[in-house]
Amino acid sequence: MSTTAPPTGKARSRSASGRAGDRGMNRIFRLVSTWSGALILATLAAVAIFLVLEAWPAISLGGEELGEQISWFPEDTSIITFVGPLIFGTLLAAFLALILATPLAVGVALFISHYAPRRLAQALGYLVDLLAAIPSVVYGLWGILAFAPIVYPVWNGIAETLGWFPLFEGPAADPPRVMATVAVVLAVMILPIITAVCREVFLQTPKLHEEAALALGATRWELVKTAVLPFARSGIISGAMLGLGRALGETMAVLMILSPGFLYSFAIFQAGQQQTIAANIAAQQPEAPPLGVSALIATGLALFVITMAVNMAARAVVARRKDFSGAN
Amino acid sequence: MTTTPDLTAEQRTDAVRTALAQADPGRHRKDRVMTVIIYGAFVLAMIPLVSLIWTVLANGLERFDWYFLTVSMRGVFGGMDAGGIYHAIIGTVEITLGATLISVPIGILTAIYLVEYGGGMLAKWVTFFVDVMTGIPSIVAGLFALSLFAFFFGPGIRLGIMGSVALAVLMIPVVVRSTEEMLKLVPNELREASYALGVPKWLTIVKVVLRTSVAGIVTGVMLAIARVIGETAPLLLTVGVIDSINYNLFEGRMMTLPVYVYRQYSQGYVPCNDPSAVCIEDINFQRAWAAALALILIVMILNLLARLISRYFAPKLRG
Amino acid sequence: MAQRIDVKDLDIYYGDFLAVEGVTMTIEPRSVTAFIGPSGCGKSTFLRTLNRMHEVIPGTRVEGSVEMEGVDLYGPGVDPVAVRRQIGMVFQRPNPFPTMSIEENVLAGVKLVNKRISKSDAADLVESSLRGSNLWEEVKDRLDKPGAGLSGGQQQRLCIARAIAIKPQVLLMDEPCSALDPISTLAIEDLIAELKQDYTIVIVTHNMQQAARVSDRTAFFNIAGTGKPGKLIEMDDTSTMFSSPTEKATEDYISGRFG
Amino acid sequence: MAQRIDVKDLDIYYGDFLAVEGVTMTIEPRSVTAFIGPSGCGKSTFLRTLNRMHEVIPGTRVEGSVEMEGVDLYGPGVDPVAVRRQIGMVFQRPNPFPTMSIEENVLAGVKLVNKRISKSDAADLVESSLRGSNLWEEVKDRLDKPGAGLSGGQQQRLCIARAIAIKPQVLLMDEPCSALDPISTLAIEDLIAELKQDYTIVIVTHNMQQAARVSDRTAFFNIAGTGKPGKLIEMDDTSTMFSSPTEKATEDYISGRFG
Amino acid sequence: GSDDPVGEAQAADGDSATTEMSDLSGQLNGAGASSQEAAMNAWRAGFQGENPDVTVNYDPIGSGGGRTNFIEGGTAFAGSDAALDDEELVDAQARCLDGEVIELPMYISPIAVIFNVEGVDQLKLDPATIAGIFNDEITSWDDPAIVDQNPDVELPSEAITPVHRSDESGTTENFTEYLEAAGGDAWPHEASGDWPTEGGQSAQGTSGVVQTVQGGSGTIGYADASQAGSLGTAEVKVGEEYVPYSPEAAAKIVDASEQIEGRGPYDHALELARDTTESGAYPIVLVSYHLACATYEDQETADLVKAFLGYVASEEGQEISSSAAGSAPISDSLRADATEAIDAISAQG
Ligand SMILES: Nc1ncnc2c1ncn2[C@@H]1O[C@H](COP(=O)(O)OP(=O)(O)OP(=O)(O)O)[C@@H](O)[C@H]1O
Ligand SMILES: Nc1ncnc2c1ncn2[C@@H]1O[C@H](COP(=O)(O)OP(=O)(O)OP(=O)(O)O)[C@@H](O)[C@H]1O
Ligand SMILES: [Mg+2]
Ligand SMILES: [Mg+2]
Repeated sequence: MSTTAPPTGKARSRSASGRAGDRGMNRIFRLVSTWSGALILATLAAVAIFLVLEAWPAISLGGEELGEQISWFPEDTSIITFVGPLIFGTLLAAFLALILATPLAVGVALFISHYAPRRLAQALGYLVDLLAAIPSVVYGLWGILAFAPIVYPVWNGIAETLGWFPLFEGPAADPPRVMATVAVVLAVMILPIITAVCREVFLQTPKLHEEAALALGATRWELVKTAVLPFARSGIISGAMLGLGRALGETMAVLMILSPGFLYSFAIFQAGQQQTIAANIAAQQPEAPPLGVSALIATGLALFVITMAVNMAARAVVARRKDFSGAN
Repeated sequence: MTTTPDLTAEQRTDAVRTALAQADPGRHRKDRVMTVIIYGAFVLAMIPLVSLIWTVLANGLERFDWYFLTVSMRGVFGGMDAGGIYHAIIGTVEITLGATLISVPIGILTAIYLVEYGGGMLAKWVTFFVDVMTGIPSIVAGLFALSLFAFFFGPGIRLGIMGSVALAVLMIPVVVRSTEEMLKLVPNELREASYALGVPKWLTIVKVVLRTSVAGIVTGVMLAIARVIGETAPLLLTVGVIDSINYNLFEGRMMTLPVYVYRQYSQGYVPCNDPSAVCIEDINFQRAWAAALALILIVMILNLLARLISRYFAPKLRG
Repeated sequence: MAQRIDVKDLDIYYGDFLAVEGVTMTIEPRSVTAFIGPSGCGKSTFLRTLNRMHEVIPGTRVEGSVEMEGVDLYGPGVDPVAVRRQIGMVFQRPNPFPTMSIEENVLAGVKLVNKRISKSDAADLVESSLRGSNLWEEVKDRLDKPGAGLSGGQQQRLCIARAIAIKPQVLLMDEPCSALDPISTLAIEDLIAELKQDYTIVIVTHNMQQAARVSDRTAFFNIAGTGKPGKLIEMDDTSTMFSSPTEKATEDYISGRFG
Repeated sequence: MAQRIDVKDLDIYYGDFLAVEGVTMTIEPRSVTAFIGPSGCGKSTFLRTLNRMHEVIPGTRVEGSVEMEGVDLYGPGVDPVAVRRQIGMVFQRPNPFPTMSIEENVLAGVKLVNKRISKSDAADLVESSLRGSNLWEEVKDRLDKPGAGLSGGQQQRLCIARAIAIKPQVLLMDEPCSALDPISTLAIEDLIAELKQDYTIVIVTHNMQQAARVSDRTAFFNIAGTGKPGKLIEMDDTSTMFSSPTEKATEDYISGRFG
Repeated sequence: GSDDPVGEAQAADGDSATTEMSDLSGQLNGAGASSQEAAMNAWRAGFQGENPDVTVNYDPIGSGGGRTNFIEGGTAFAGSDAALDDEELVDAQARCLDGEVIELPMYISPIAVIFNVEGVDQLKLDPATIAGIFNDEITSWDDPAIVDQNPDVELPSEAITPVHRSDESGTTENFTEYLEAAGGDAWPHEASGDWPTEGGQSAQGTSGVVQTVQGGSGTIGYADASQAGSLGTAEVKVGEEYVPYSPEAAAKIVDASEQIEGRGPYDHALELARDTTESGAYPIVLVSYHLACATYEDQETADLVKAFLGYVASEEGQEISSSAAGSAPISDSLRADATEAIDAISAQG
């Protein structure tokens, strides 16, 4: 190394200020990355503005006019009453999928992280990651061509025995192009996603805390209950939210499977009861007149807002017990 | 446990023995029940997933051959025993690559901003809106790209790059999120070590922070790619449909695998009225399954690639 | 409330790797036994076999016997979960459960067995355990605050309170002070001196002065080189060990002339 | 190759919180200065202001002056990056760059700032730095192996080699041995004794014996209570400090009777 | 990769003379009705076979999208299951440089009433019964209304599950137009591209409907006949007889229909005579149009559109779509009209 330090401080401090070039690069780098962040805001603003602008004609017009110009727009209603059942259907599908998938995903993730032999666990980890990346159109294809054809007897059985419960009201539709089928396919689709997140978090449980639990004489399940699950709580929630987000926005699988309807109906075994926003956009957009597209985009705006709200709610839940979180 | 000190040795031994025997059958039963439940959850979850893979394999392998991978659909119609997905593979690869080139620099730089520079109001907003952005339904992203390009280039425009833009909107938040996580995992100690060596901040970020986390970032990017490579709805809107090969992202329509799968599925059965010609009634379904298989394989290869790359770059802890 | 442990010819393996070889020793009740020795000689490994925590790591196994009052801990019919309730453990880095309050942390072990412990019993137990670990005065006003919010030394005492709340016979401590500052260390050392009235205590330490200060008996472990198994070199009363050890290696190590 | 540091009336803030108040001291070249004091009294904080590492944490600032041979390190026109090249630092936990080999780690300070260096110069620098940190013999056959694969003590010496490879004037060490076993500690202490021939060395330690062993001068910091600022209580030749300190607090702390 | 999946042999199979003659090149983009997709695939393949340097693209984005795109100038031609309405016609004329708009019913396809009832492979239905079934008035297969018409068939006492299209479509529009015209009181709804009743089974696209009918039991639906596959198809009562669907029968009703007047010389929008009683005509048909301009801005587009539509209207073109998509070839008189319109296509100035 040739740069020996100059003997006096004066000279050194001059050489120090001579490094302005580095400062320049530092500045440029900082600005570029800040701009990138700002660009994201701009993009999002653009998307939001675009959504509002395009949806505006439908939002501002009265229901009568919409009904006149759009054949599928229910008459004598406003855009709100139009989008209501769609929001209902979207939430129903997504929450059913979430309720089915989350416990299972937690179980599978626990199996991989704490129960399975290590070799097997690693292979399973790969498998789950892979499944998480399978395109939704494939899930749709599987759902309609492989799953739906065999599931009718099951739905029928449930509808006949538990039909008194609103959710399971019969008669079950045959073919079962119904919400229950959609929910299962969506659950299968988001299961690997939630599992992947949960598994990561479970694996990150500090050894320290696991050993603390074991040293207190915990069985394996008690170890999971005292050390792993509390630590992973916020991780499980964000995994579930990721899954929920995908379920909310899923288009193709719903489009291919569901017999849509526009009712506030809990009957998940009956056809023609509910529809989701995303699938409805995909279904109606091709034939829609300009005002129809506008109405569809208004529903897209609603979906956007829902997802945002769900995200914020999840954040609030995670933040509330921050003091007790394992993240520090 | 109460043992009075003045017990004989045998009594103490017995006391210890009872204490050490399975003290609480209730807890053990619960433990076993939970074990069974967790194994059960695993098996239950694997049934549909294995069935999915099995179905795709069983239905897709029939048509999945070299010919299918290397020809387009130009001139193929009806029940002809011909046609392939080369054009769709090209489209998928190029459009996804385009999306990656757009979203990865923005995503990584934003994550750098959030982790290394952030802290102010802007950072809070960016974090929040990146979350919001994860919630953009894919079809809305498609509509957005469509009207963006229509605004500049007139209506009816269909370009591969439009699909890239739509996918990039979906990809950016995923990239930001995963990169952010990875950057946060880099211990502060390494940054301090670098600063203490008189390395300026930007070089510390580039050569220490990014270098240390590159494995995780690559994995995150690959997973983001895998996430969007299967998008159908936005591409249907923006890229159009074509059955010839088009290598140019900036001119003309392109085909992509998910759209191909969906279109083939939509065309359904073929009428085979002419007994003299070769006509396969369910050719469209066969092609759909085979293309789905190809799509899964591409995703799988990407996954494996991500693992290899991340293993190659991963911090090495053993000599 | 304190029991004797006899170890005979214990070999400890990680997979195929023999980490500790042929340890025979007796740990007296109501006394403090210190393990000293260079890094990697197997002190922690050996300590963890005393309450079968060792088994938590996959692929490990032991040969030989560890008997508590004549009952082999590795014998048939012995439940490792029960063993760990009899023989508590405190770790190098304080590890209170981050999701629990101070009170919940103390009760964590008790709640596993006795879910329906009455409010007043619980409160009594919390108080007695925290008093036992000399922490009561410092935290009695904030029992519902997260345990992770305490200082390092307080956290470590909380972990000790948690360990003694399940009323074990024996308390194992693996370098309980090495992450703490001198003042906290002093507090823990005082605590150990008190605890030995009721418990059999085994402590691993790197700090010779600490071993000299707190322990009644000292065991010196050594290792011939990497890849070789660790061995028990010598065990004796602490005063004897530090004044006139039998083995040359012990003397070298204690006087800092090691290696 | 070694410079004197004069600190005058230094106040150090984390945001609004005054962490260290009114420190005035002189650090002599070619000597070892030890900082001792209870946890939280601001030893690390003060140490980090000596090479402006303090500034890395957002919201921090200092008042007063830190002069190296008469030049205020916080004066206008002084680039913190350049300061850190003159005043190196070694941390509590060894932190070699995990993506780099041993050799690359040593050269990190040179290579990371985009300096080009010829192969043979690099090899010479690696050897001299590793020799300087007493690590050469142990690693010369595996320079291309990952640095993180070394033992803790070796890693710490690697970090020292890395710090001295950029030929700083001063070397700051924040509890360099607290994560190490006694043998590695001994090796580092020996190394410090050698390094002081060429460098001004400042070391923070919790271990009084260590301070007594390695340092020429000792500074004792104390803190009146949580939320209060840390202060320099007393600074003197190490032998004086340990035999007859002026302040009562110093004596209490050193004799372990603190608190 | 290869853009010639069919291989040389297939190209040589065609008329080698035209292959040599062709000097057309370029790209032609169209979009619109997905009902035409199969036929369009065949036309494009055939046309590209004769003109190897030409690429014709067709986005099956739906009729509405096709019309919108065409009007906005995004595509050179469009496929649409419905003729332009008056408002659109004005816009389209503007898009055609204030020239004439060409609308040609090039794709005529019967809509089959498909059913899947175990043990039943023949079914005769009159319009009122069809309307009753699809309006959920007739709910069981052994309803007297059905049994009376099918004395030879053993009908189970199974519930009827009618299946309709869930998306707005030309198929639905044509089907409901038929029900409105022929169903009488049994069909109280207006004709519309969107299914008028709530609930019930429905599916996206023709293939979705076919699959739904196939996947259930006791199901009945309507779909482009070409995709009916192995499903049973009902014979529909016209006048006094029951007519099974066939391309020829479908073509008959088109010939029996009148063109809408006053829409320009090249505009062959039809008013279909759904309630025809003409013998042998199959009344439930889908007529899908090709929309183009008589005047284009540039020569290349004009040439390509002209050549392509010429091919579609040609006997060869109609034959190939008939075999690939099961459509009815257009009649010679319609072809004469079409040729006149196509010949008028030219570039501006
Ligand atoms: N999980 C493990 N798998 C394999 N080998 C291990 C494992 N843990 C420790 N070892 C090996 O066992 C030997 C003894 O390690 P142990 O941690 O018991 O030493 P120690 O005396 O506690 O050291 P220290 O003073 O550093 O804590 C070492 O060679 C170590 O490498
Ligand atoms: N990043 C920070 N932000 C705010 N306050 C801090 C920060 N780091 C340290 N402090 C506070 O500054 C004071 C001095 O801390 P410092 O780490 O310098 O003490 P120390 O003497 O090095 O202690 P130890 O011996 O535990 O290392 C403490 O009150 C501490 O809480
Ligand atoms: Mg240890
Ligand atoms: Mg410190």
